[in-house]
Amino acid sequence: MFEKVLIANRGEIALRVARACRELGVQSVAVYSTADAESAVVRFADEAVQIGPPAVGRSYLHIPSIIGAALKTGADALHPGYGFLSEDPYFAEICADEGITFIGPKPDVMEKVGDKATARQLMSAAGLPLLPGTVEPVNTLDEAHDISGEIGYPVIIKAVAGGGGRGMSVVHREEDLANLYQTTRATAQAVFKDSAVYIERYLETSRHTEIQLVCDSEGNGVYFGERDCSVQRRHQKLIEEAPSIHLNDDTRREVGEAAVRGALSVGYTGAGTMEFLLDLDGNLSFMEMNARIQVEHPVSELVTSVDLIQEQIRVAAGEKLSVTQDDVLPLHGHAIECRINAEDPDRDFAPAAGKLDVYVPPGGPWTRVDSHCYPGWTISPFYDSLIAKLIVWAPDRDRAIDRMQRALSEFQISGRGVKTTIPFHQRILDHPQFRSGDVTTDFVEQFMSEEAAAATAAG
Amino acid sequence: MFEKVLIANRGEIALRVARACRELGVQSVAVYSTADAESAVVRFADEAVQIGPPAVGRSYLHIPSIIGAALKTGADALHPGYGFLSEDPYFAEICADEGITFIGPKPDVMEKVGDKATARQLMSAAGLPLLPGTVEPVNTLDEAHDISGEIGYPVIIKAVAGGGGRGMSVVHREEDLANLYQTTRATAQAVFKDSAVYIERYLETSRHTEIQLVCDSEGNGVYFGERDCSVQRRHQKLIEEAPSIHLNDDTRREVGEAAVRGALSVGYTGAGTMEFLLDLDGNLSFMEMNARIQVEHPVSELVTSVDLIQEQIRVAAGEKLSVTQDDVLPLHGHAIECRINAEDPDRDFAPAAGKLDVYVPPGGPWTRVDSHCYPGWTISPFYDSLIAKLIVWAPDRDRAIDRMQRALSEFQISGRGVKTTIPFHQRILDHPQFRSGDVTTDFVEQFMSEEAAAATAAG
Amino acid sequence: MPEPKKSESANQELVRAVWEEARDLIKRLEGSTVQRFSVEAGDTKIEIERGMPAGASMVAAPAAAMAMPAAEDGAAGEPELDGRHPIKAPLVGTYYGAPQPGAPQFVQVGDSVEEGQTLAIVEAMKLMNQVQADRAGKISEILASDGDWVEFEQVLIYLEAAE
Amino acid sequence: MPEPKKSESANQELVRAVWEEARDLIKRLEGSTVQRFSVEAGDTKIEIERGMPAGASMVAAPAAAMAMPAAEDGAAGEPELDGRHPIKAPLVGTYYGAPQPGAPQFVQVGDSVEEGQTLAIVEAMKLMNQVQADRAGKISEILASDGDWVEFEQVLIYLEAAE
Repeated sequence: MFEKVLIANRGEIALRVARACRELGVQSVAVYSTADAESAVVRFADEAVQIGPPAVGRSYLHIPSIIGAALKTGADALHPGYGFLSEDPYFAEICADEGITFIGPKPDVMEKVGDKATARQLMSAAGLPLLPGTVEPVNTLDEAHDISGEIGYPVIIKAVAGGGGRGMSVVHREEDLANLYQTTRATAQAVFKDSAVYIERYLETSRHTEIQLVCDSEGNGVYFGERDCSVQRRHQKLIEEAPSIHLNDDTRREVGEAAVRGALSVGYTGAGTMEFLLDLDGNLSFMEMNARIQVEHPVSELVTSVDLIQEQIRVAAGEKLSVTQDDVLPLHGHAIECRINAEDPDRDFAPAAGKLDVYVPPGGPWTRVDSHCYPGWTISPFYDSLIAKLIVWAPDRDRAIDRMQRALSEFQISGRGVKTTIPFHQRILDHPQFRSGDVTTDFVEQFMSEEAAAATAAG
Repeated sequence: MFEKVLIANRGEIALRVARACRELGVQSVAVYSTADAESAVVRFADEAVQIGPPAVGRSYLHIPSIIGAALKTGADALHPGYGFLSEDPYFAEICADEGITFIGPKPDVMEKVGDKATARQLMSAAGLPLLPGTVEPVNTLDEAHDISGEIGYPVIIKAVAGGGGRGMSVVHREEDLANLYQTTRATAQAVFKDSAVYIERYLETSRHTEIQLVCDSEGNGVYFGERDCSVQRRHQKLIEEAPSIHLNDDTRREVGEAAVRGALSVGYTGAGTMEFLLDLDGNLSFMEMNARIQVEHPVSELVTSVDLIQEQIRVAAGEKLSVTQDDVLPLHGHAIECRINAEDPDRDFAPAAGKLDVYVPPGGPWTRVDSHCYPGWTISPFYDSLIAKLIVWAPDRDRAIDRMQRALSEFQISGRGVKTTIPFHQRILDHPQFRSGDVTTDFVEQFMSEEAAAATAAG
Repeated sequence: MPEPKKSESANQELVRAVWEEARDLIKRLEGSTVQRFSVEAGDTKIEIERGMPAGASMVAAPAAAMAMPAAEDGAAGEPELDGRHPIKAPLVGTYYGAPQPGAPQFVQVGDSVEEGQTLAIVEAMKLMNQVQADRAGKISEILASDGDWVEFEQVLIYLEAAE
Repeated sequence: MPEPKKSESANQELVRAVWEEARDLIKRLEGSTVQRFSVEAGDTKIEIERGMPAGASMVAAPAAAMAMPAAEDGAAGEPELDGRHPIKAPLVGTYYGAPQPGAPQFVQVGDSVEEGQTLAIVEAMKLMNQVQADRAGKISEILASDGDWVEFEQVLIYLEAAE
């Protein structure tokens, strides 16, 4: 096992990793910008190094400072968390060069799976289902015409280098293809410095379903069931749950095994997620792979009883996975996560950060709060607006919703200028369609227009 | 199910019950003394009634005021929590007379199991193992001599009406019997208004092991495994865990089934606990039954995945137990609870109450905090010194201890004059004997004298 | 939670000056009933909190002396708004202004009453708890009516000083 | 968290008076660098906290102007203890007082330096970052030595005003 792990991140995930280190008996090193000098992880970690000013370009994204901190403290491993440098092959390579174990896949593997087109090729080769479309970039308009014709409209043109909903256009009619093909390439070139695009069938409506997996360096892989993350606003996840009530045990095993096979086929090591779209007929299509731990990992932990961060650190240290596939299946009960953000739902989710004069998290049975906040902490405008991840577990989905409503009802957060998404979460959880579980990725949009309509009607 | 439940208690358990009500969709009514006007449950419950001054005799123990509050608010049921009126058959009877469902056993049953001698008779009849000794009160010194002779010294003389370690004397040599027999009776008469005593073998050292059970009104009973509560100081539990590593599955089933049989044999309904002593040869002996939910119930919840408070409310409402014996066995993983009190371990655990200027509970994976505290709350000298119950779960005992240490290390509590037992818990968890699990009820005493000795040696 | 970093962030002289004024401010509060006081001006907030015996700090204003003792709730005295004196419920129960149904009310607004005179009854579980005047005065207002459920320390009646 | 129950617990006049003094107190702090200030006298505590733009309120004092821009951390100015001016590390790395091993140190205690003059180097991943004087002055103290690991904004050198 490692002696000392440097955590190249901030906020709740930095604290989450530091907690895992403490429980494993591993020393932890926090790095922080001047804006985070009073942060929870700085207080909790065994050591802390100030690496730069608030601007991420000179702190959490500034490789020399982070490597410097690792060398200064003699850390033998580095956990990147999510975001920031977590999926940067170049950074992973530098860690290797400096003799620091990067807790994640090998740089070359990370690069492969990070490239959408390559990932699609590899995973389709490994037997994962894809949407009808190309796995190769589409380089000419004629090609685009032929392919779109074959697939059948609507189709979606996606930048190979894109992500998070950026660099994609939906084409409903053939006559729009030429124009959208050109503009998408142009945008891709401008935004991602890479004009390559591919084309696939566009699903009007579907569910975001993702498989969590962990592979060790001995070629063992285990999938930890799936998460449904269909409650999104502009591709930002708001509520995640595990398991998905739309997968039966057979489908789960099928896609889970395929996902592990795919990951092992490219020599993947560490924790990763395979994203799928689940259409209304129950067909899964592979979208992309995320080569990092994800924000929503706790719901998978609660239904599998496995600490995924500890597992991630173990396998990075060259240890064997501590569990087998049979240990984690069948999934145990139901877990839901709400992401509580410092945003004002009534003002189009505008950031509403500030000092938290009051911060009283919920407690009690099967109620988990992953947060870096405490009374007096200031949610800084320099970084994301996540205040807390509120996660509950219950024997079934209905009781999990009831428990989440209870927990949300006791969460007290206030401060000058601070607004949270708690009321929005409460209204979504109250919605009969959410209760029924029949939620697709366009649910939040519908929900918001329903509310807008009701508001107008009301007055 | 009930419409509205009045919670005749305060502190963490009142909040625990209110949370369960909210999750069940049942309205909750808090009652509070003027000292608790700002308490968490008063804020959280659907209604709150001020019933009296801080002194418990005129508030939480004042039956007319509590009944008055129930009638005022139209509550159809009442949850007594633990302590206060929770085991008062007279109070349970009054509730019945007023048409309020008391969430607990019927008054006559409560009375039976509340009387130690009767309980011992009933449970031995039901096949529960007892220590060698009398089940009948011992009314003359001659009797005492004969019985003690049979049992063999050392023996213990216990007041029938006693409890919590009061009203008992250990007799090591026959020549001490006469004196101790008389004084124990005298004390019992003085303290409990009942001089009846019984005599049984005294175990120099043993483990406190208790079986949690719930019975519904249809004659179904389920045991939820056992708890080891051997880490006690002067009969006050400090750390509890589930399961006990000293029971194997067969013994667990045997004693569990016997406990349920015993409870059903007296028509017991609701949640209850059977206390046993486990000697070093693995023999269990029934001690007494507690006809209430207990402080340490969360550890049983976490290893059985059942919400015992909800179960308690369900069966009181006439519903069937929501789980069968097979659902809760085998026990899942390991759970530990530390009771964090506002006491100064360095000053013989003297109360160290006051205003909590800083209160930041731990969070993260499998970390549960049951507490009524928040920043600015004042631990009042009028009531017990419990600040929080910190409970963790892990797949096995070792990892549960590691997790508890992590959680304790991040718990921040401070205020003028406030001290907590956190450092004491940390030192106990660090002790190799605790880690090994070989802990008996005299462990804390040994531990403290070890520390005292070390301190003297040091300086 | 972090201690103010005086050394770093404070101009020592200024701090000394402010300290002086702060002490004056505190003195003015001595002996007063103010427990907590706060002012905000723009971005600045000033807050004054005065300690009390732990148990009491959460305690509401005390009950007026009653047929039942109220001593042990040890709260601080409470201001008598516009000079009126509150008579409060000694426990949770049902309010009655008369000894029994149909009987005349104990008192009417405008009546002068002696210290110790019975003003009403609060019934809890068939127990009739007399509510007595803890001082002489004139009934200025009766807030409860027969059959009302009342909480502990709920104000039932206001007295004003007799001419 | 609970709002002060003025109506119940405060003597209105007194409050008004205290309020006035409090405002004076606040005015005295305007324009000063005091962010948080507290006094305790016996059981009474008075605390003054002044708001700042969110991001900044947690931010430590800024780095002195450096070869690398430090502007965007937008913190408040910091006091110059006994008039000395700190020169701080522009990033995490290894400190060198000389251009290369064996070469003479850039500066010695007592040297007078010009604004923009190189005083030291902080090396991070083979990158040599010059640490320059952001004002003219005299080297009063050098706190780091060759090979030291330094944090961002760690004070390396103190300047004093040149005669």
